Amino acid sequence: MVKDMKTYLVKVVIENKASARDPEGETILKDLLIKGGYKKVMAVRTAKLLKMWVEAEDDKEAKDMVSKLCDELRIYNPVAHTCSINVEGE
Amino acid sequence: MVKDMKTYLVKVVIENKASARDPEGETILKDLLIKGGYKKVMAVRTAKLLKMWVEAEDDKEAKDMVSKLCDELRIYNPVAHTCSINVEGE
Amino acid sequence: MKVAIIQFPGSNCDFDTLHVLNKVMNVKANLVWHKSDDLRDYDAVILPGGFSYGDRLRAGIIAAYSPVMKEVRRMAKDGYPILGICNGFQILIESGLLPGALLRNSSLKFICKWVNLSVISNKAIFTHKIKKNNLLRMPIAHNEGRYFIEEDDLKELYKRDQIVLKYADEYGKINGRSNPNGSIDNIAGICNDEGNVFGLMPHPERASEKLLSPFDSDDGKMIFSSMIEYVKER
Amino acid sequence: MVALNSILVELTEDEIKEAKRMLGREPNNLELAMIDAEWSEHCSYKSSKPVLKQLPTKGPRVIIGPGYDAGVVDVGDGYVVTLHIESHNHPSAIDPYGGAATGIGGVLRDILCMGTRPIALLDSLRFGNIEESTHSRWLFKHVVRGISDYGNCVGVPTVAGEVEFDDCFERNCLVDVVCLGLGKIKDLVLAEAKYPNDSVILVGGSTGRDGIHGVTFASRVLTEKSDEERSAVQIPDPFMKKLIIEATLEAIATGHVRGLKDLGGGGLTCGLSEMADKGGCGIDLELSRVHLREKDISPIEIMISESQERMVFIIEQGYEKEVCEIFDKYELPYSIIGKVTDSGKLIVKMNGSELASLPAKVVANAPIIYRKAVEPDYIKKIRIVEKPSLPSNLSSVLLKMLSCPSIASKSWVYEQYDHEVGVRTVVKPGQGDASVLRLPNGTFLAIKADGNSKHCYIDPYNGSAGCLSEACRNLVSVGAEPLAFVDHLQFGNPGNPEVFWTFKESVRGLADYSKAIGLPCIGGKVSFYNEDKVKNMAIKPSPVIAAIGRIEKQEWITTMNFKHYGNHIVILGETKPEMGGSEYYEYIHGLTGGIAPRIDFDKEKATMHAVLDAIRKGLVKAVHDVSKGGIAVALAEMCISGGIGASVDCSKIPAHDLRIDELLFSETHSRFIIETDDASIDEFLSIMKKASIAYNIIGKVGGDTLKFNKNKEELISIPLSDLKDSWLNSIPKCMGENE
Ligand SMILES: Nc1ncnc2c1ncn2[C@@H]1O[C@H](COP(=O)(O)OP(=O)(O)O)[C@@H](O)[C@H]1O
Ligand SMILES: [Mg+2]
Repeated sequence: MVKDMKTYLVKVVIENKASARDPEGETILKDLLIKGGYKKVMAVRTAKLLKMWVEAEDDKEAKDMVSKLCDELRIYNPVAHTCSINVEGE
Repeated sequence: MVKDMKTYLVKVVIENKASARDPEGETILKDLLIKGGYKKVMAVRTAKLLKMWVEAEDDKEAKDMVSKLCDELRIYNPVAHTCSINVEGE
Repeated sequence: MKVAIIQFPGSNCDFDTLHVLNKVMNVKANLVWHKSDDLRDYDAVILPGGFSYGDRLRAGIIAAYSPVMKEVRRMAKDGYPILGICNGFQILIESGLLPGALLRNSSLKFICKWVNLSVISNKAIFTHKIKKNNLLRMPIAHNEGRYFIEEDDLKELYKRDQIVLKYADEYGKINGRSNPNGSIDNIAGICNDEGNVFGLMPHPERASEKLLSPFDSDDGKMIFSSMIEYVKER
Repeated sequence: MVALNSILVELTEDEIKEAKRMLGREPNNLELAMIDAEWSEHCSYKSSKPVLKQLPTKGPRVIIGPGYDAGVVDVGDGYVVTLHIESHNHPSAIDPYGGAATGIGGVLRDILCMGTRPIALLDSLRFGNIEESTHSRWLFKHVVRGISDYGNCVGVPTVAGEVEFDDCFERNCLVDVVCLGLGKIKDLVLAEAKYPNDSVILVGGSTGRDGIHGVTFASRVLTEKSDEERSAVQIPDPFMKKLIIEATLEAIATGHVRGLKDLGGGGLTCGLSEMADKGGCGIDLELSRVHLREKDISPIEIMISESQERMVFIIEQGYEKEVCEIFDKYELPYSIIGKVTDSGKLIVKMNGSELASLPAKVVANAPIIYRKAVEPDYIKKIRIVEKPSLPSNLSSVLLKMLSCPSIASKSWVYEQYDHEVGVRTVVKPGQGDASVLRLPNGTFLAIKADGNSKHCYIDPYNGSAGCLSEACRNLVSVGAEPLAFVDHLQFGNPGNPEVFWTFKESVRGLADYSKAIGLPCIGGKVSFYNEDKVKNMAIKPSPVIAAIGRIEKQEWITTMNFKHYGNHIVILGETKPEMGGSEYYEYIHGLTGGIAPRIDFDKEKATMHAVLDAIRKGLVKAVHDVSKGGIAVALAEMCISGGIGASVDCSKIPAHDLRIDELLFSETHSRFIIETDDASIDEFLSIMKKASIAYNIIGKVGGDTLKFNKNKEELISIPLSDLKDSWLNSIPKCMGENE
């Protein structure tokens, strides 16, 4: 029996670990936003976002596949980064 | 009367327009396909994510402020990028 | 004549450009800190290469808001020569003085090597003394140099002869093989409609002394001497 | 590791006893942590110091030798160059991008804190097999990117380097970085606190938890836990470093900077105690003034944090404001954290109350450890191997050699580095054996880094001397007279007597060579514990050398590309059947063993002098030294870079009874290949004759193929385009770029 395949959009966010600095975010805050007059911005952190469209039977399969490939292709380095994966629907 | 200020996390996603290509996404996809195994990944796109913590009275004010600063300070270059803004709660 | 070389935090070709103007071109030039709000003493402005603000967010964007840029805009409007080299080109783009975008190289890598540039237009003050189709040898050294602009605006650039330099091979052929970074139509440098604001990714200041060239060339000098002659004739 | 009073230290029981004896009392926890950091192998050289004494450190141009952050050499007319080498092996093994980048950050600070502007970087890299191992490719790619992003952003060109691949570096990659500085003698500053009442100012990045226990981490072997072990990896910030460089140089120009030290390994503890010790003074430190990243950091953490991008300035009393205005201009954070005193003690206070009080002498002078050394069993065993059978198709062997990643073109690496910023780089990567920089006084400086772990494994003594020999040959090849060198000695656990024996042999080799040639060592670094408990593997002994040389006149600068059709090709030096550790044995035959190349110091010296003499008389068109891959590879490289072929008769190569593969691929030292023309050949040969070295004309430049004959028999014939393809595209192919 052939199962139904759907296309899911999976979002992967990679960022420096929370305990580590993010010099890029710091510069954006200090030299662009604050100097530009936006004093109500308290903090900025930058991250990389990957959107992947994958075929899978369900959410879980989509997420598992992306987790696996992020580890295998070393899309991020667990020593330095955190990586969060979310399925955003079909 | 002083109003209550809360801190909101606003996420800004900047990505290349389709016409400007996304070589990084293309490379990741190619690597996935070359390594076999991941034939179910249909497309990959990369983007830059900025997390901003801003003080505002409510969601709307937070979003408006960030929208305004993104346009005014050219957080993205409209020639090549699209930009989307989401308030993720306090 | 006197040239202002603007120093932004993170500029790193400022001293090199100064050296070439003073020692090779024999022209007066000063380094001017980006906080300055007065360039009235100067006849031309160079935004040098480097990594202003560490290229954070996007190369050139933060420097585009420096106090000195107000003066640079004024001078651009008044027809003074404004030259942006590499990061300086990125700053001109981000400050809206030149159209388009400079995106990450399609190889996803920083590229440092010598290339050949074909002179497409001599509308720019900086190429008006150079023959069209001349080949200039200069090095590139950048991460974000892929020139991009939408189709319609590109046509407009062609119509107004604003495309000044294109990457070519050693025989002058302009094709995918001679395109180091994926720029649209091999574009390496453009100018504004008036021809007084010019930005390019390659480094003329690194190509102005035969000693430093693998080809015993000093083609970079032509860019500076065109500018100098223009100011003298003005 | 010892758990003492609830803190973890690496100190041994004996060392703790010694510390108590020196203090005459029990140290408290903070004091113990400070002693622990400073007495780590990384900071104190407690195992290596007695061995390093053999290296000659004096020379007519040496102004400052080992003992400071960088060596200083006089290059004439009031100018000096400074040179230092560092590694960041352990951090790069777990976080290749950040580890390599912060390695560059560290070595830049060493040059800067002598009061000189960093003008060039070099990198010496060692990885596992990138053809087979995904992990090694990953390390390679991100290490190169880390160096590229950092060096490019700070605007210091990366002008030279080398890369070697060997299975032993699979987990433990080696990332050595070298920095060269330029300044004036009168502006030199030392890491000393000499004048009581001067102010101690901390400038740059805020102090956080990153890199806590970095030095003790570097003084230990890699284990499975290493990944989680670090409290946080260090985040590179090249933009801030660029501001620090400019601000520091401007501050020095005021004339009120009386001491300067970068904070690297061991953080404030090492930096301050070394400055106090060297200046014969004390320092009172007020911790509440240190600008912190997070609030709840303990005094211990502040004292040993290795947060990046920090410098300590000692400023003449009364001029603090003048200097701090410069920091304000660059919007750099700073704080006045203490005062120089005459107490001879490093006193740490928090809001006025004393937390630690240690004589600077105690902290800065760890007790020496005299280690046992035993010749390893393997050394004798692998010396004798059976010769591999002679391959039938030597053309395909040569092509394969050219594509061997250790031999193939490294343009994939150096094109990612800005190697021209500064408009000084006259001979660029790929153009000559060393890179050449112009100096402001009209002279030129050549620089190159070299290593060869395959030779050093088989014969640590000759292998190490050989690294130095190769570095010198590379300098001579561009027309430079060697001036000085720095070394970086990378080994496994020194507690293992076999490892320590290889270390001692290596230093002995370097010392004998440098004494014989008259080349001073002006600095260096030791990195032990390069072992990997996961794979249970120590690295091969891997000394890395960076050497500098001087070229007085522009006309003397030579490059390696063949220039003209019809010119003569001459080889200098005898070729010997020294195949141990050669790429030919290792890469083609998968064979580790045999006799590694040995150096005849007299021949070495005579050959280098003769080459320089001929270059200065204008008799030489191109020079290339013979090293990895032997004569065949050296000739192929000269053809490829010149875009012209050559034909060579192997029977003319000076040698005694060698098999053809030995003639072509042996890596014997003290050999050069020279291109010279009709007008110069006679005078050239007479110089060689007078020098009493072996030499012969072996062929001619020309055509578009590289041909090797033996008498009339054709052995190898390869079109230039094939040579190019193998050599240029090998690394991009390994990295998955199909160019
Ligand atoms: N292998 C070596 N050969 C010669 N000198 C060395 C060697 N290793 C270290 N040194 C010298 O010891 C001194 C201390 O070095 P180091 O610990 O690297 O200083 P830093 O505090 O900058 O890290 C330096 O002057 C260095 O040149
Ligand atoms: Mg060589």
